Amino acid sequence: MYTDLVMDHFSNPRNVGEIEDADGVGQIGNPVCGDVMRISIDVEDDHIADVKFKTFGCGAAVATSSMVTEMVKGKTLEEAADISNKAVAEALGGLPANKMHCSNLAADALHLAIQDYLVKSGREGEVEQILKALPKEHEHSSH
Amino acid sequence: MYTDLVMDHFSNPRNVGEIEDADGVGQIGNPVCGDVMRISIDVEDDHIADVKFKTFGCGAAVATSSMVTEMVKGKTLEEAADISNKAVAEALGGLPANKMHCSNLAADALHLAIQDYLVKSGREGEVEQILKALPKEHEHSSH
Amino acid sequence: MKSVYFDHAATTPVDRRVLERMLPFFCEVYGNPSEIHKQGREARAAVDAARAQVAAAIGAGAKEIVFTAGGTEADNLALFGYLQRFEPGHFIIGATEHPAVMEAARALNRLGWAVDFIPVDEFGTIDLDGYEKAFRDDTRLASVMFANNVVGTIQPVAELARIAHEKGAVFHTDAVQAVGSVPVDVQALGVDMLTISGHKLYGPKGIGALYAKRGTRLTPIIHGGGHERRLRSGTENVPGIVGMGAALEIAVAEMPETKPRLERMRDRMAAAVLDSVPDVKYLGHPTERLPGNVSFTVRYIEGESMLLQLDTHGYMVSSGSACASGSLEPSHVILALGLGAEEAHGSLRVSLGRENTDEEIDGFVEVFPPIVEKLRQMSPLYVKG
Amino acid sequence: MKSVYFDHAATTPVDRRVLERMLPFFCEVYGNPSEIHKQGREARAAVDAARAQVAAAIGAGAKEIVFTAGGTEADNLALFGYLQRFEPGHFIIGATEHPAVMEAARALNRLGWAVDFIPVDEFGTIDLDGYEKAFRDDTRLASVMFANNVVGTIQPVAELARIAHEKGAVFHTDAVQAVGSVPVDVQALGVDMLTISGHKLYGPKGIGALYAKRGTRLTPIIHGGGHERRLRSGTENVPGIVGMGAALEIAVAEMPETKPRLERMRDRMAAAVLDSVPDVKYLGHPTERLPGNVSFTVRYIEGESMLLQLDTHGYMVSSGSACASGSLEPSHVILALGLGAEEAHGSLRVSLGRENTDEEIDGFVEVFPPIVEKLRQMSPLYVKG
Ligand SMILES: Cc1ncc(COP(=O)(O)O)c(C=O)c1O
Ligand SMILES: Cc1ncc(COP(=O)(O)O)c(C=O)c1O
Repeated sequence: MYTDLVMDHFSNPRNVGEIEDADGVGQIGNPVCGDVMRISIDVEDDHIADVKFKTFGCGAAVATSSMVTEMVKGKTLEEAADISNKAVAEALGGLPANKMHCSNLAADALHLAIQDYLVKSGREGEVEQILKALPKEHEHSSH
Repeated sequence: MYTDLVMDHFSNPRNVGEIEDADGVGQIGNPVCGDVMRISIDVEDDHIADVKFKTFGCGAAVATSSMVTEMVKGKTLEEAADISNKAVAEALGGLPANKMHCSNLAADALHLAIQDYLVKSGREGEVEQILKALPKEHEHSSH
Repeated sequence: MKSVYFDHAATTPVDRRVLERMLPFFCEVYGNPSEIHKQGREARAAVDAARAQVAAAIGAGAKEIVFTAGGTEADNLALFGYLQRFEPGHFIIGATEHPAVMEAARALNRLGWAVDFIPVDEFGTIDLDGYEKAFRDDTRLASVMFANNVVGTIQPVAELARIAHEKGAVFHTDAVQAVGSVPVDVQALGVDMLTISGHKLYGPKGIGALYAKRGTRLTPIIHGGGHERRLRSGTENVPGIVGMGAALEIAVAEMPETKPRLERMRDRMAAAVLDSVPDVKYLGHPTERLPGNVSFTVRYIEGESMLLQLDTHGYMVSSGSACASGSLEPSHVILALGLGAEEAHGSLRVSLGRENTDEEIDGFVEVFPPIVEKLRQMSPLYVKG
Repeated sequence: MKSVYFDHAATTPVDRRVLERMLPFFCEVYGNPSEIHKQGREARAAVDAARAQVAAAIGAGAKEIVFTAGGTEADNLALFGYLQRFEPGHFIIGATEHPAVMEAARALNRLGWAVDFIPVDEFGTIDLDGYEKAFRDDTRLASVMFANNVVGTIQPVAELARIAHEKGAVFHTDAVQAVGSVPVDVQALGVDMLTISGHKLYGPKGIGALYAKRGTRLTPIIHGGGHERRLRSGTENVPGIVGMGAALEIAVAEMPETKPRLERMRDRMAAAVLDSVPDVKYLGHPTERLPGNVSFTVRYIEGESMLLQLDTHGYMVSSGSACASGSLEPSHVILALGLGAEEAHGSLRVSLGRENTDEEIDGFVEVFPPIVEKLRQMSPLYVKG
């Protein structure tokens, strides 16, 4: 059901952990739904200098989290903001249909982390411009 | 589904044929039902001196016809009249349940032959006494 | 004694190549396809592959195949599954349908559905005119079998489907006897649903499939874990599914060789029987019939007794006789052709399969006439002409 | 890498002895049991013999066994087949029933039947008081599973059947997980109907049976040729039936050895897991449980990810987690025990089978704690205490 790449990211997840005193932290999901993802970032010169994740969830949740951290490292905030959940799934070679909704939210967590950074660093005004499609909190809990 | 004895009587039926100028002839069933049995008898000294059958029907119909001719040869009319369809089936080691009704009428045909003999030989008055349970014609067509 | 199996319309042996492909799925790859561990994933992959094989064999998409436990269940799923989504209205079936469709129709009738049974002509071909006229405003579905199991007649399925669609109904065909024997392409036929059974095409018993065209909405008749895209719950019969996929693949691949050979043998046998036994009537359509079906009725004698005599000589055939079928009614199929009950009782079906040989046919043609003669001598209905 | 199958509650490998007994019925004795020629009679004899084996294994009469395509179909036949003879009224099922009963119940509910779901206590045992009180004047049937497939809890079936009868209802039990693992005697239990599935007891997939006590009147859910005493039409799955008979015979014969051994292994494994991993809760009843079921929930981490990690180490288990089941809801069984959704997501089911060894348990107990630790390190919910 999972591609080899998904299983690789699941078995050897990249960038696990939490950045202490991170510049931005985003969390999405809740334990009732079975998926919680937390992504923390450090930002330097509008680039993602470091990124780490912690995830409670199934194989897809872990793999998408790991993948998004790989995809985003070194990117500008704008580039990072353009990465969609769909793009993460595609980078993993696809996900089973039933995992596309609830377990594929890592990009959303990232976007929330970017938002958190912008707010914390007094750039609240730029949120809408950089993050075109900000996830609604718990948007997946309705599934 | 059939016992070996049924198959033996079916494959090597005893007393097949028609007695010319028989003393009595009995026929039961009709082609629509799928079973027709005709039994002809010669009677000497109130004993069945000869008996033959012709049957259109399934394996059970043929075997019961053959068996009843064997059972009845040399018997007195009263003894012959006492042979029931059930007794014929038992003598064959049993019949499949779905063959008990329509295909197990050879004794009835025999009884009709005895009745025919009694009527033809002017002993109509004895019919009820000798043949306690005379079959109704086509009694099985209601099945 | 030699043993000649001439009853392929009842069921076929499993092809040894099919069994070989099934074998790993009993004791080695035995996982439940719903599980996500290695065993489960391997079982799922096998089911997916077989689904693709079945789909390819009839020109369908893999998502249009629902595996069931056999042809009967697939027929029931088609009729109940489609109709039960509506308030009771009207539907149409052929007069010579298999009991799987016939009895499902009767059960729906008891639930308030009106049903018309469309008559057939003397060859078993559906009365197209009567069919077209039977449609009503509330006709939801028409179901007419592809090929008859008793007399082998093949129906003009594409035409029947076209008419049903014109009338706003969906069209189902029970193709249990056809798939694997004659070309079946759901696209070309334009049918909405089509029934297949594994054990009629050298696959295993206990497995079948319903093709349901994309967009054909069905409700399940068996509820549970939501297998088969929620249409048929129950742990997948993995070896059965694998076997059915393999069997269909082989049947379709070999059809260019098998079909003409069986047709030739069929016609030769029919001619020989009609030639050597008087008072025999060939049943079904002279040309539009299944490649292996030789069906006829023998006057003055009864089917089961012929069948048993043939069996003692090593030839295994079937009969539409009431006795042989275990019911007390003669075959509704043969009566539908316009034959009388007595004639129906004398029917015999020889159904050839791909392992049969010309020698076996010669053997049959040799033993059959004396059997008929012996039984006729025993019959009170027979008066030698 | 070694490969250890610990998912016997999902399905079992076919026992090689069972496969041996099935093999002749694919390519050699392949007849349709409805036919009266030699092939047909031999197939019929095999079906009869298997029916007697199944009946004997549960203390039933051969005529009380209806073969189906599996446990799901048998459950559906019990509920629909019994209830649909009546005008819609009321029936009762347990809160932790398998989807086969649960979804059949929901479908009946949509047809107008009222249904009560009886809660269970923290161990999964049905609330006897609530059960008894749920009966109404128009309660026709109660269905409570013999043993739960997720947490293994065994219900007081005889008591439940007695109460149902007292209340004038019939009693069905889904014994899919029980038959072959623990003694099941329909006489002693006093049940009216009981469901069995072949692939849970080292028999093949795609075969099951419903025990229906003499006199229990049912209507079919699959209509057709009238097989199985008119209760379940469709050509009999002869190899499947033979396999199920053989498998049950073996399972019952070996139970005196298998059951205590599995119970010992189960308890040892449960103790070891609880001992070596903090924040783990054992699920199900401490003693009244299936011999091979070790079920627990691990806090802070999710079931599928444990399952996949175990799989990469060669251990195949199952999970009641929403992710693993392909649905988005956590297992209704675990929620019914009173656990929260988060805990339900972290559930794991190890189900031991007769080929498992003590070494395999040792291996599991060794690899499991570091897997939990690794996943917890990755979990945002976990704060090391
Ligand atoms: C035309 C037709 N439909 C349906 C069936 C039923 O299929 P199955 O035996 O797989 O249930 C059969 C054969 O029995 C058949 O010949
Ligand atoms: C308790 C229970 N009932 C019913 C079933 C369904 O049986 P089957 O898979 O044979 O349809 C299962 C297993 O899937 C089960 O564990």
